[in-house]
Amino acid sequence: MSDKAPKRPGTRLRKLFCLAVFSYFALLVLATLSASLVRGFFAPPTTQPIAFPHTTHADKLNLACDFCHSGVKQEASAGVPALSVCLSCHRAIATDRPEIEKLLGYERRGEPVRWQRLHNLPDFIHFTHQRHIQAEQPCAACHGAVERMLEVQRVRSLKMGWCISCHRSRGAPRDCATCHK
Amino acid sequence: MDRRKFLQLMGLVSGTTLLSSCGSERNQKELISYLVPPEDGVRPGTAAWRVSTCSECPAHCGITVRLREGRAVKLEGNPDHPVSQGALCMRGQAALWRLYHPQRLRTPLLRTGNGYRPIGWDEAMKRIAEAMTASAEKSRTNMLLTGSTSGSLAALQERFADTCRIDRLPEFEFFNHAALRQAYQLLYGRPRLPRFGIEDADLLVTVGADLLETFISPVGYAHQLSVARREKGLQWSHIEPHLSLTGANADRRLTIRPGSEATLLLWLLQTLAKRRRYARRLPQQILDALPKISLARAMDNSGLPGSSLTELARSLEKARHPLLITGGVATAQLAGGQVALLGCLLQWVLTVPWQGLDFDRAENFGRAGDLRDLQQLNLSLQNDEVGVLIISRTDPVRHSPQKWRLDENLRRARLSIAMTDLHTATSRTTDLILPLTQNFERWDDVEPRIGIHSLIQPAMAPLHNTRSEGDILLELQQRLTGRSEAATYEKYLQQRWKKLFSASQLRAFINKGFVTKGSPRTTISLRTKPTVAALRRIAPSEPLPAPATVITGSIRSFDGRSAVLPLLGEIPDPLTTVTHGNWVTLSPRLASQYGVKDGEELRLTKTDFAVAQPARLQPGLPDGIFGLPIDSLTSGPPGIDPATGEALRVIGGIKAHPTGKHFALPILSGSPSQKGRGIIPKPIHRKGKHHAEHRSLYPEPAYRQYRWAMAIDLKRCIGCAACVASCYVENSVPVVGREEHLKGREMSWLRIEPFYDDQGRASFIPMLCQHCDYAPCEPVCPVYAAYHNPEGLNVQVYNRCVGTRYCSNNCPYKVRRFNWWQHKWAPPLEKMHNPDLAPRSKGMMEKCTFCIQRIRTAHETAGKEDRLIRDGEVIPACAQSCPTDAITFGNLLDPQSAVARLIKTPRTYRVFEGLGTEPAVYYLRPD
Amino acid sequence: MNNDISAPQVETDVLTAMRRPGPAWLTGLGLAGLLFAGGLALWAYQIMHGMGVAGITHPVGWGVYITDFVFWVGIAHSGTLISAVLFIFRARFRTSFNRAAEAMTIFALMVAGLFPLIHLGRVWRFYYLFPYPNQRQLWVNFRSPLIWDVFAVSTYFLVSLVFFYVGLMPDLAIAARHRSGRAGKLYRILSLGWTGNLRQWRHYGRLYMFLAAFATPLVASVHSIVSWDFAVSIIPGWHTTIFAPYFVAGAIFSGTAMVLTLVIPMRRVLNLQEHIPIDHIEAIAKILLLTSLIVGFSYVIEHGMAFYGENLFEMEQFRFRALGHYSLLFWIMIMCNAVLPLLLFIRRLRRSLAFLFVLSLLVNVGMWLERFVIVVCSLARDFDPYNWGNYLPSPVECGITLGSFGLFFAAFLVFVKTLPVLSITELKER
Amino acid sequence: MPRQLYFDTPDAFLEELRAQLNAGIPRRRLRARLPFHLHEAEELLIGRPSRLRYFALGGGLAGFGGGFLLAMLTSVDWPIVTGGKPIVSVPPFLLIGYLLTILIGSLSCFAGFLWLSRLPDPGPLVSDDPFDPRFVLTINDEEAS
Repeated sequence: MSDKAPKRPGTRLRKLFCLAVFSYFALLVLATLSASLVRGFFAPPTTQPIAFPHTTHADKLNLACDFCHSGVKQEASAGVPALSVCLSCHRAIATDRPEIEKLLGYERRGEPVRWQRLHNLPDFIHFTHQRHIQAEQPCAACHGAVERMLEVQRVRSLKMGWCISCHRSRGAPRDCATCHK
Repeated sequence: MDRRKFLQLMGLVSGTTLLSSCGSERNQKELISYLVPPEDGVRPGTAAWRVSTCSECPAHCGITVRLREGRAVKLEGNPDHPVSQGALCMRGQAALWRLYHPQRLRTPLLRTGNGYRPIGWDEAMKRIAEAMTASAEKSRTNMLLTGSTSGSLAALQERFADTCRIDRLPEFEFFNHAALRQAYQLLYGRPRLPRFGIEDADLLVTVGADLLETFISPVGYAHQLSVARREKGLQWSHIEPHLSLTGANADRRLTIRPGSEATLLLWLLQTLAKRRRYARRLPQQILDALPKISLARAMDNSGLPGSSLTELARSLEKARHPLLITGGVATAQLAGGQVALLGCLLQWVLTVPWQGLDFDRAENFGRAGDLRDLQQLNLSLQNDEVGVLIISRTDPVRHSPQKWRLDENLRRARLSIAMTDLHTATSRTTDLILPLTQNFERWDDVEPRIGIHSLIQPAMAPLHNTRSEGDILLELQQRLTGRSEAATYEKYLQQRWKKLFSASQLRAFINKGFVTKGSPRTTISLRTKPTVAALRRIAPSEPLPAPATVITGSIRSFDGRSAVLPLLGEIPDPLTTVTHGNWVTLSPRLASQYGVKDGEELRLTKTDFAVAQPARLQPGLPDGIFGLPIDSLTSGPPGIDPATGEALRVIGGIKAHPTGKHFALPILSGSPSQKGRGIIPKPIHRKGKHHAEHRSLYPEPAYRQYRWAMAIDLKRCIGCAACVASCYVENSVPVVGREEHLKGREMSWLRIEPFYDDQGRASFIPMLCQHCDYAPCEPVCPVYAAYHNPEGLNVQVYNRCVGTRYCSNNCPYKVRRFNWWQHKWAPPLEKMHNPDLAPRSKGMMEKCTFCIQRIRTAHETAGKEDRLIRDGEVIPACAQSCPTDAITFGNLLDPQSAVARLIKTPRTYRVFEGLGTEPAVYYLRPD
Repeated sequence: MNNDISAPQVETDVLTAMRRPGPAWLTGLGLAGLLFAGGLALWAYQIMHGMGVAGITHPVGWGVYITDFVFWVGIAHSGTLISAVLFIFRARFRTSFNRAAEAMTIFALMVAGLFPLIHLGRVWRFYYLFPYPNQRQLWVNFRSPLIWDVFAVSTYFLVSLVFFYVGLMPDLAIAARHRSGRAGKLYRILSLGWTGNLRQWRHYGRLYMFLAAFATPLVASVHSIVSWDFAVSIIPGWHTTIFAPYFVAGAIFSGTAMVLTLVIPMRRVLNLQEHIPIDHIEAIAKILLLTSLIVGFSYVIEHGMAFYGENLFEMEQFRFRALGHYSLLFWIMIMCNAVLPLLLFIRRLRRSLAFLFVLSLLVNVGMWLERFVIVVCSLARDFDPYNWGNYLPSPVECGITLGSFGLFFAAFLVFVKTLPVLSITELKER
Repeated sequence: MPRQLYFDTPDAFLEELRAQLNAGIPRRRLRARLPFHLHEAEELLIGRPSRLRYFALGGGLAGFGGGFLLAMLTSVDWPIVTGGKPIVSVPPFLLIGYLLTILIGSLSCFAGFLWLSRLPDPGPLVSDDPFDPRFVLTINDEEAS
């Protein structure tokens, strides 16, 4: 290089410049991370009106999912069990426990239980449990190992990409109108 | 069936109604459990259907109500119902808007000065009972005036009137067909409207009777007509002085001078009676009594050429099953009684021999009165003879001539009460308003025709603090007499039905929605003496002086009662394509004579009648006629015919002058003519195909199991727009109002386009998304919001749409609709939304989906059973409602499907075939 | 000619233009800024309430916004023409205009790029239009002309920006030398430490050539692609093969007019008469005349094809344009674009600044109307007569259009005072 | 110490440059700074074309291939039919390729230019080393280079 300039303070500056660029991106990543963490931490915890332990029912008692969620094989929605379904056992069983007392309280008042919904789809999506059960999808594929959750958590994102990945890998239809109403 | 079981049967419905508020709706934050699982197994997220009966007009078509999550979301025709055969008109479709109308009366209202005070039911009842007792003491008569009533409610009214000493006035309907009933009474001693055997006729001549719009049972007639045209090759001539939708659909429309119907019928009667085939039909006395009239006179009077007249007479003579029906505007004029009499006498000659009239299945107008009865009431009011006046489900103030001042006279009653669901002109003048439950909220039954009992059953719990008329009457009876027929109207119905029906009938009644109780057919005989006497009074009258005004019933609002439903304002009038607003039609030539254009106000006057409305040019309307839709008649009819008691709907010698004011009329049609574009091809277009060979640069579409397609038979389409209304409700299409329509931003996914030829003949074509194989809208969408699915549907993914509107621009059929705003649904209208459809928000494009939600449901059913969808399993909302079965939907890949067979007929074409879009909507040309 | 102007003279002349804004400039900027702010506010209003606040309707789904888009993209074109194409052809008069024209390109594209967003029904979902990996695993429809637009306009903008910036680099270094303090530092940073050594110059020369070579096809292609937004559709009046050349000619026509609109006052106000000689302006006027002839020819062809082809839809469309609801606009357009520019055959008028300025304004009006007529008329009378309907721009649309002019002029005014309006280096070279 | 010569006109500069070269001063000892580009100076001092063209070529090809492949692969990945057009619709995809040829070509040219001419150069920012309006010829000492 014939016209290379003599060493100048430029090199330090160049380093500084690189550092600035690096720290800019580092900050950006940090900010995104912390924002998502904050959202995770400070999101209001979902408290169910009754602390229903799936562990007891689905694991220890080994009840099938559709014992309570009876619509799952036939209908679009699996449905939450009616109060009377709970009471068909719990009128006799463990009636002294506080959570069961709550249940009986609901019955006394003739008031439905208002569960917090965890598996929520947008209103423009058509989803039917029946078809997925028919295609021999285990419940756990979307809901996770519910029988091991003391309190049910949503373990899948239920976002479009997640649905699509599964549909893609299993050769299920990827026609938009399958799901989009 | 024991009482217990019966209650179970009934409880089935009400139980679910109360409990299934538990939703499976998406995006709901809470899951609400049932207390007890629903007994009928209807789970949230699935639809249930209940049979019921429409009460939007006295025809009472059978309906099925679709329920989702405990609310009615859609009405459809009940396919087996004897009145409507599965169809439902736009007014019936819009009845849900009445149910969910934001302005529905929610509680009893007491007038205080100029305003109202909500009061409790108890207080209201107390007031009425007290007033009734008090007026009985003061020798004032208590009166009950209702709209057309039949079935159990009529029976209860009778008991109520008897026990509570209340005068039950003849029922008031504006379209009361009094002239016809009087004529039948005169001729056969039967003051009834027979059922016309249109489906068996091969020649139909209608004089003024607007069969497809407001005449007795339009949906049923449309269906019968369609059947007769298909199976009997029915030829149909319609005779009227103006242009109605009915006239536009007849094979031949004969335009006569207003007021010349009687002359014409007289000539026909005279001519036909001479012919050998009919020579024995009329006794000699009658023939002698007939005034003589020459062909020349008939020609001169009616304005028809002689050839038309003789041709008409010849065809009536030749036809095997000729049917002649008079009515509508023909009988609602000064010579209306004569027209009715002559028409009915002609029926005796032509139709009775082949049993085309059925008086044993007569339309239930038995207790209907006419305007003379109303006049009588008005007089009683003026003379302070009326105590308590209960007016239920009818609007006499609106329909009485203004000069009677009925609204003011109503105040002279001791207590006037209106029972209604929405405010009417009458309810605005009464002292007390009692809000009624809708017929989707209560049990009831009606008897639209003699022997046909039709069920009304609740689909949901009442939305507001309303009561049924039966409950009100029962409570009043309890209060006045100390005992009532039953504790509640529901109990009353149970008692009555148990008496009326056998157990199997009752089961059928609850399940199918109707029971037909047979009665042997009786023969009718002509009563010569009174006939002769009446004929002697007939004098052939001169036609009315031009220009004349014809007041027409409206397919959109009937006698004006449905005009409050916003949906019907949104659907264009089939002939003028005007949506919101009022107008007066006149022919383009007459318009240029007066120098008015669309929207320029014209004032029509005659002695004590005046109306000013913006003009609307109507091709095909005879010169010298102003067509005034009944909605545009703001101040009641101009007068009544004292002979028959019908309102005058044809008035001659009108003076018209432009006022110089201009009103923007929302006219949806961009052009009355199709400009030779072959959208509805004329016969001349039929010679050979222009585009013999389709060559495409693109691959042939590869469909595997389904290619959904639609065939629309334009020969059957009558332009009644029932499909449009059905589409609106099924797909929760927003109703946007007048201002948006003025900007051209209507939202209908399906529309009826009327096109007029040079002779003013109208033809109609339903236009909807054509689901083209090579859809121009799809490739221009940058984000795949519009794409073609493997079943041939042109799908719009709403939430992917970014709103470039390119798809709409590039659609040659312009069937895509853009959401210009976030459309608001005033509560509780949002309850009507179909949950199977994604809600659309501002900035999205939407359009006809071929009711993809119904296809999806069918897929699910078929998928469960591991089979393909059967032909006829998917019926889109439009096809379901069509009274003439003009729309057929199905899978094109199934060669046995109805649609696949239909499109093989030589009449098949597609709109703008030359563009190469390959639509999936096939039209069958009308000729 | 002005070869005799010395190099330092060039520097001082051009750089004095950048000094100390006067009240006129401030007023102009304030006014333009106000317009722009108004446009922004109206846009916010539109986003809040929905597209309904615009006058667009059914069947006319595109109106003033798309007209504005095409108009501004068209304006952009002459900048590239002057800087790239004329560079390759070594046209000498280029140096009088290229900087201003390039700036105009950038600003016009900035403005133009806004309009597709403004006209989106759901602008908050604009990112759906870009192909980027996303969790939905869904891409864009590359068959859509609107995606071609996204690519064409963003390519055009980026290439023009690079081209503009590269041209500026030495001048920024010069400006840095003439300014002290922070401003000098800023210019120096912006010049990326340009010292003018031979290595820089030699790559620079190649770069400039390559960029010009890359940009040259864009002159033809970008507006062709914009024209395909219409030509690829099936709407009568849009679906025609002549659209690409027709639009390109129109773009250059309108862009050249805009150059004149901007340069003639700038020359006067900034005292650059010596550096922008009248001969050069005449050369621009000749381009104007040539493109006007092409545009006028296209008008004739369009109508000729419609009536020769005997296509019902086309014939009705072109009858409607000339005689229908918008016929007034049509005839103004014909006057401004095809008739009045013919006066440029007269040499005296070609050299009259006042005439050229007025003409350039009229041409801008005419070209805006041309796009309006094309966009609106075709949609107003398409296939199904039932759907025919007219369109009236709403105040919101007009306001946003004015706002776009505000943004453009504000940007140009800022440019005039912050960057050298003539290419000093190239003037020196000349 | 390097020797610096200043000129006001290109002619004088070139004359001196030629003189220096003729005097046997090797090219590597001569450095020039110019107010505008002089091809003659480039030929005299360097004499080989800039390598920028490889960037142009590379960028252009990458852009074209990338654009076309982007369009094609994303369409094939999730084949959605629009308007009955083939999944791989060559003409529009070529258009994307064409546009990216220009975009990536220009950007890579610019990047290449920055790379080849060692820009951005923070040197002149701190040292007072302005872009001289004159022609400067610097003759370095033998050992400095």
